[in-house]
Amino acid sequence: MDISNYLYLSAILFTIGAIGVVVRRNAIVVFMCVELMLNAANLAFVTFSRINGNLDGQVASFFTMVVAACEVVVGLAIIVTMYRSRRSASVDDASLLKR
Amino acid sequence: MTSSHLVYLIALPLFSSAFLILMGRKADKWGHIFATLISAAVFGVGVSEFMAMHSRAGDMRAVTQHLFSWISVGTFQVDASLLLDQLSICFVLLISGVGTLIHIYSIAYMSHDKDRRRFFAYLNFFIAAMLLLVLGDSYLNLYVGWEGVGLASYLLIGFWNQKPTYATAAKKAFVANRVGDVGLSLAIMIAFAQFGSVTFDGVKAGVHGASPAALTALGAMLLLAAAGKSAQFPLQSWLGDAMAGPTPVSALIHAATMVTAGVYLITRSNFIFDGSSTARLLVVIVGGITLLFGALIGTAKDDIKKALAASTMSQIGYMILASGLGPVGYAIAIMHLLTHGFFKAGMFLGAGSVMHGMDDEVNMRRYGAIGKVMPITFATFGLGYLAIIGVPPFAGFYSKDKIIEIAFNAGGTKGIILGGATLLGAAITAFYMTRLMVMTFAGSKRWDDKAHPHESPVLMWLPMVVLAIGSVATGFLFNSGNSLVNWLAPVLNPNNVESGSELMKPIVVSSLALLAVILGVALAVTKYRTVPVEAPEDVSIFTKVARRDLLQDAFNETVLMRPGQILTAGLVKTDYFAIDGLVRLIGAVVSGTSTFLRRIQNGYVRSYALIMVIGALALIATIWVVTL
Amino acid sequence: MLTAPVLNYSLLAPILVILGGALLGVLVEAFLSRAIRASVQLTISLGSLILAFAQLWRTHSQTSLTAAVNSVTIDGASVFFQGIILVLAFIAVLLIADQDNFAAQASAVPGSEEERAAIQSGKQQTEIFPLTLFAVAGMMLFPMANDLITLFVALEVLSLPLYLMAGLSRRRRLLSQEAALKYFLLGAFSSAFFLFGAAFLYGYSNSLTLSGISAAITGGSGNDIFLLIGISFLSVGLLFKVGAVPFHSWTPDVYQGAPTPITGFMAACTKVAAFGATLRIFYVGLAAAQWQWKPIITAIAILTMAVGAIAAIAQRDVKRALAFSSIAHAGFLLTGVLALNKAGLSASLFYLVAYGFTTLGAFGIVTLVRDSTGEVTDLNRWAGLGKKSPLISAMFVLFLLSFAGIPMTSGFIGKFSLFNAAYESGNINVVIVGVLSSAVAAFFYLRIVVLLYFTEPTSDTVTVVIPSILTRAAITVCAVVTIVLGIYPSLVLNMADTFASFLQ
Amino acid sequence: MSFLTAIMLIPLLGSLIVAILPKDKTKLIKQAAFATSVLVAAITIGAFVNFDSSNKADQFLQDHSWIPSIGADFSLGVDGIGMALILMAAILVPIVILAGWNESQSGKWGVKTFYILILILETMMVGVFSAEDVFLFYVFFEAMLIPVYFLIGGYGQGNRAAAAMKFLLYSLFGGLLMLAAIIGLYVISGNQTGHSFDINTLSSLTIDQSTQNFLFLGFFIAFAIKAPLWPFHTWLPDAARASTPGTSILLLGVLDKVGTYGMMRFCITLFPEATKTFTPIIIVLSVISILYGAFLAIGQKEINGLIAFTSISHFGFITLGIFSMTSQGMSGATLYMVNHGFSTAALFMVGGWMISRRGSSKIEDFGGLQRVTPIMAWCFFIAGMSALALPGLSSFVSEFLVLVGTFTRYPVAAIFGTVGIILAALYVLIVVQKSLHGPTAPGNEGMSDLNLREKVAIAPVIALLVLLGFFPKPLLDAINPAATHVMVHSGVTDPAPKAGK
Repeated sequence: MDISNYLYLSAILFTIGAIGVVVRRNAIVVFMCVELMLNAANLAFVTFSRINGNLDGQVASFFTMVVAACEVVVGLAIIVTMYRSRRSASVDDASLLKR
Repeated sequence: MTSSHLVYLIALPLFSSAFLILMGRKADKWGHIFATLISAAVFGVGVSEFMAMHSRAGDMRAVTQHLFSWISVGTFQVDASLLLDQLSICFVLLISGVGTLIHIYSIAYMSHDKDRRRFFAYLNFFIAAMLLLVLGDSYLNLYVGWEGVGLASYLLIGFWNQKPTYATAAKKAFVANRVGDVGLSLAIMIAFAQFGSVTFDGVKAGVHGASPAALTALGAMLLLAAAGKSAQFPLQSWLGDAMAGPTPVSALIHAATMVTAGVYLITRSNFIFDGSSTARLLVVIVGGITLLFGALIGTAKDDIKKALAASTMSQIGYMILASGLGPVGYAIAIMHLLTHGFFKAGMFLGAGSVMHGMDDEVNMRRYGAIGKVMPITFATFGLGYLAIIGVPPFAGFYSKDKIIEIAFNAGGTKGIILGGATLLGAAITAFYMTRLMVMTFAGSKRWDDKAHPHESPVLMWLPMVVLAIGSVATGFLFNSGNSLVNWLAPVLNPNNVESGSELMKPIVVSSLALLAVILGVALAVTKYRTVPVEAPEDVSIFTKVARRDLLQDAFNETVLMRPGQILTAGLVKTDYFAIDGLVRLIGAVVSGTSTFLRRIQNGYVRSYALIMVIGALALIATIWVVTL
Repeated sequence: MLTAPVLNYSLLAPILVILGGALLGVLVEAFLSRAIRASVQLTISLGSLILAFAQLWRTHSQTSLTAAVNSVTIDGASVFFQGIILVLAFIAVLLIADQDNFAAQASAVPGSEEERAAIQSGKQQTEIFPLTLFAVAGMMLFPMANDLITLFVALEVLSLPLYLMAGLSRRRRLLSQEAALKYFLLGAFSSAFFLFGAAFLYGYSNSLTLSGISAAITGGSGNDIFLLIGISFLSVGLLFKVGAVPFHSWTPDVYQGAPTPITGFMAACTKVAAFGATLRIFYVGLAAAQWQWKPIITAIAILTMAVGAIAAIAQRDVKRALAFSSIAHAGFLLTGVLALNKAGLSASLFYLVAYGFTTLGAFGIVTLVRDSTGEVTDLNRWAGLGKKSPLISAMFVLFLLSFAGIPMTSGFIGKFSLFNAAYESGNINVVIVGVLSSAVAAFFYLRIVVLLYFTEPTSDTVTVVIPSILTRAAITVCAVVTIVLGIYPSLVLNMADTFASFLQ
Repeated sequence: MSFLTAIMLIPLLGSLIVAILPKDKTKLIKQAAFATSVLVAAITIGAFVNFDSSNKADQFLQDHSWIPSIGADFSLGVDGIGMALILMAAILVPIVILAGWNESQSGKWGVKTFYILILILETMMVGVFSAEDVFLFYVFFEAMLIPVYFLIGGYGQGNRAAAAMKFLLYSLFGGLLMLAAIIGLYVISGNQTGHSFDINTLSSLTIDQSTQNFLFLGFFIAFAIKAPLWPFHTWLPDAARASTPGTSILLLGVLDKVGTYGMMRFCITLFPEATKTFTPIIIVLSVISILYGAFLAIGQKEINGLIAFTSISHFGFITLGIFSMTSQGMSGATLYMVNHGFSTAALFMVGGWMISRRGSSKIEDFGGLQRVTPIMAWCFFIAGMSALALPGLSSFVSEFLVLVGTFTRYPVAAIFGTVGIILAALYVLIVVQKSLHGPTAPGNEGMSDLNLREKVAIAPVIALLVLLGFFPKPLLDAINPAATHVMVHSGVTDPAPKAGK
């Protein structure tokens, strides 16, 4: 099977993620979509690593996972405080800052 | 030849006027005396210079005095230096002489005015400026005096400017003169562009190399200047209103001296006009038109001063016409200028004296039979009258006859037309002057009993007497042995051009002229045997028009004033709505965009994300386009 | 058989010191008693900043590609960037030290019993200090990172603390938290772009290092589609951080919501770090492909200058307005990126210094303008402040004039050298737009001046609190620097010239 | 210490002294400021006496390295033009202070700030006219806007904030265009002679036509806004209406001259080719300014606005003279700058006194002042006469030089310009008649005439108006070489007389 399909897949995943960020309201879901995009990038890294035949890409993907984990920590912290103070996780409710 | 005294002619009156103004009320007591003495002193200097000049040979007579370098930029070199030659000495004597007489007259005439000191300061300032005008050795120096006398005339016409109409008259005079000044400025510019010099000598030296077109342009501009200053057609309209000034002013400035500056300018620039027949033609046309124009107005005026003003206008028309006739004419023009200076000044003073007696009544219809109560005024005025209408052997006869004569001798149809015009003018002059005499001094008294006409004090009638003598004698004096013409010849007619053709013998001309005068007088006497106190309304359309100065003001208003006002108002709007409006529009657009940008910042994180996505896509798209 | 990587600790010392300080701060937060915590934290932060700066000074003349196995580059530029970040961070910490700005207990629900208790008992959590240090560490790493992984890590290390710090305001906590959320979501979103771009650059060049990428581009063997996706998405990440249009939308909201000292910190230091990285990436990594990206970056620069300047005019909130002005300045700085020459680099360096100080000063003053309920950022209520407290207003005007680039302030020299670089590199159109938008921006700054001085105070005008000694020091330093760099800029200009070099 | 340093430093020191004086000692503050300015004026006159007219090179040169890394130097020096303008500025400042002794009290921030601003402004005025370094020039050019901005906004009347803003934005806009041009010039110099801002180095560059045109426009628009030339003028009337007389005098009398000065010193010197290209347009704009300004002056209902528009007309004459590219035109224009400074000063001073006494600036509210306040009336009248360039007063010499110089190259323009003198007579005499003549208008009866301070303030101005009218030689001698130098540099010579002698 042609390896470039993995790239298409990652592209598709990335797009799905991006669309998700734009269309979904729930902060958690939005955040998950971001994670999806990160993983799309990971997939790309690994694929390229495979194509180019060196390990840098795979190393990169490990770093990404770690960083993503940290992001989850910070992100959830923020979202949870949001939720506690507003009793809602909808990003559209968080629109006091405007104009 | 140089002389070191010329500067006093200007400095003395200039500083005395400044002094009198700066002193303020402190000088009220003696200011008028001081000013008069200064003027007399100037006359003294003038006479001594004349004596000195007279004692020198013909070609040695001109003297100069270099004061300091005024403007020097590149080749544009103008020195403040003075030139006194046979031409200017005539003016110096006229100005300072008549000027002094009028100073004396004014002491009494203005005695009741609390601003008398200021009046005399102005008078001295005028003397200074007028002398600078005739003494400057370059057109630019002349220009300074030219505007100076304009200013003096403005100040003096508006001397009683608390009366709005008087203030307006003053402004009108200044503006009309400015129009003339445009001519003078442009003339100077042309002179510099053509000859690289603006001194009389420099221009004279260059004339031969210049193109006729240039000389014509130069002449035309000078004529425009002259028309402005000397109230010639089409810039004549201010002179009538200028009578708002105190009568001595009318006598000095608006009869004897300033208004004749135009004639001086043209005769002084003889070398230019000699070079361009077209320019000369323009001059005679203007002169001819004006002399009839003024005369016609004169026939309809009931205001004694305005009637005299109209006559001044017409008489200067004569001079201009004469000076337009080339070398033979210049001297004659000057002669008429001098004689006119005497008799017209005398008559204005007479008019002033009458007004003085009639507590400032100017309407001749309210005069009548004044001759009995004011014998001296009547006598002096009468002599002036005889002079102006040209009865031999009075002054006007010599000068005016000469003009008519050379006008006929101009040759061809031109000669016929000009001669006819001058002749007709003479007739009309006789008519309106007689009308004036009759309405004022003869007939039955028409003034109401409140007025107590009385002879004026000696300080007033003395100058009148002197001037009367002048208007009797000068003509004969100047004419005997062509003394004046020969005196002026080195300046005005260096290569002794003789009158070309001779259409008629002088004696014929004289008799024709006399005939015209007699006709005029007779007509007037019959017509004005009885004068209604109220000006009759059922008069010919011609009289109506003449009363309104032949519609000259109406013309100016409709053609110049109204459009000007409309233009101004329009431009003010343009400035606000168009030019500034454009700037405001830009501002509005920017702030509008700004508000829009604020709106799209709607606070929804998802739409921000959307904007980012779109941005990213745009990024890819463009790079793609560039890459492929 | 793997050999342990060799690290040149002496060259990495500055950043290590900061990280150490940060960890120490965490421990202090955990174990020290509340009473002395704040002061200890402050001491640690300032101390580690100073120490780090000393370390930097020690090694400022050295350069190395292999300080940490090719992953970071120590060269003139990186040293300078770290220097600026440290100094600005120092001043920012002085502002942050005014604890009154921060939530006593971020975890507590706004308006809850718990919170009130925390405030009354004066229990002030001070996690802000270690967070700041972590952010600083990330910022220092960002401009020196030489490979894509390090770039990404650094990006996250500087971002994550900022996300939290944005949410720590004591007053208007809802807004503050919202700012945090927006910043976080969009930030994560953009770093996803960044990472995806990184992946494709790797795929294109078979290398993670900038030099490798540059080599691949010159070699031209790779698949152009990969390169193009790589460049675009990487740029998205970077442009987001520098706040360039159309990736700027977060800026006004976050700047407004975050606690003002943090806003200042973000506006100044993040810009420096982000531009440091951007400049390095574009100068070192992507210069060879400039004919591909230059057009769009030019367009973005123009757009950014224009939108920033114009949008600022209609703002009613001081912090939002300053946010837009910072966007405009990002646009100006992008012209430095476009220049792609030494002049451009040194100009950017100088500009960042000038801009950083001015920005911190401006936000520092914003922290002082308050009423009973805390900071007042509504512009209309600033009316007539010039009467109340002339000195503060005068300083604010000074900063505004510097923003507007009026001569005799640092902003003018910065603008001049940037435009000069852009002109030299032939981007004249950018220069033209630059001057025009400066004119527009000037209008906005003047509007504030009018408000301060020529508008009569309204009834509910605000008061200016007496600044704490630290805040006063911070603002004064900024003002002095702004003037000195305006009148005698050589001090920094020469330095910028000497340091303006990237090691390939 | 060279003259220029002294002239620049003393006002600065003066402002410091004023700054440390106690706030409430207003009298002392005023005296200190006045003393400083008088001292400066004295030194400047000394400098003018020591100025060597025979030498066309710039003088009192001094050069200190300032920003070596970009090659900007703090280098000063003046040619005759700069010297004349500095002289005017230095003489005007003390007069302004004396004339507007109480202006500062009306202001928002009290007396102190006012005089600090004025003195700082004086320093910058000297700097802008003596900068030998384009960068330095630009710095002064822009920086001097700030004090003026606060002088208008802080001490003016009416909607001063808006007027100040308008003034500043216009100038900034122009300035920024100029900045772009300066950068362009700087880059070019970098390619040719090595980076430099030195005016002499820059004027020796060879720049291709199209670039020249752009750079020229960059400079020219900035200067045309400052000057102000039609259609960039609309900021001026607003500013003049809103600011105090003193500020107006400094603004119209001195600051705006930076525009015309810059046209000579920078536009023409740096871009001779482009100058040739644009001259026709500029000539037309100048003529429009002359007539347009005059007409709008006639249409004004309010004294300050009237003076502002007369100035626009006069600036038209100045630019006309400059771009006539004849020695008469250029020297005349420079002399015009000086004379206009004084005559506008006279107008604004007296106008200001009239307005403050009457409490209204509407012309229709005045009348018959000649009898109520004769001295003030005289001063106003003389100022008006110099505004219409009456021969014997200084402005005549300059105006006529401009016209005669223009005529030798552009007769038509000169003719239109000459028509302007009729309009000048109108706009002056109309206001003179309305305010000084006629019956005393209601509200004018009790007006007090000039007091001693005011007399002392106006006397030197009027004296200068008359003196320079009859004896402009010293100034002209200083100016001529510089003007000729400009022409020689851009390779033009006066047209020769058409008819040889």
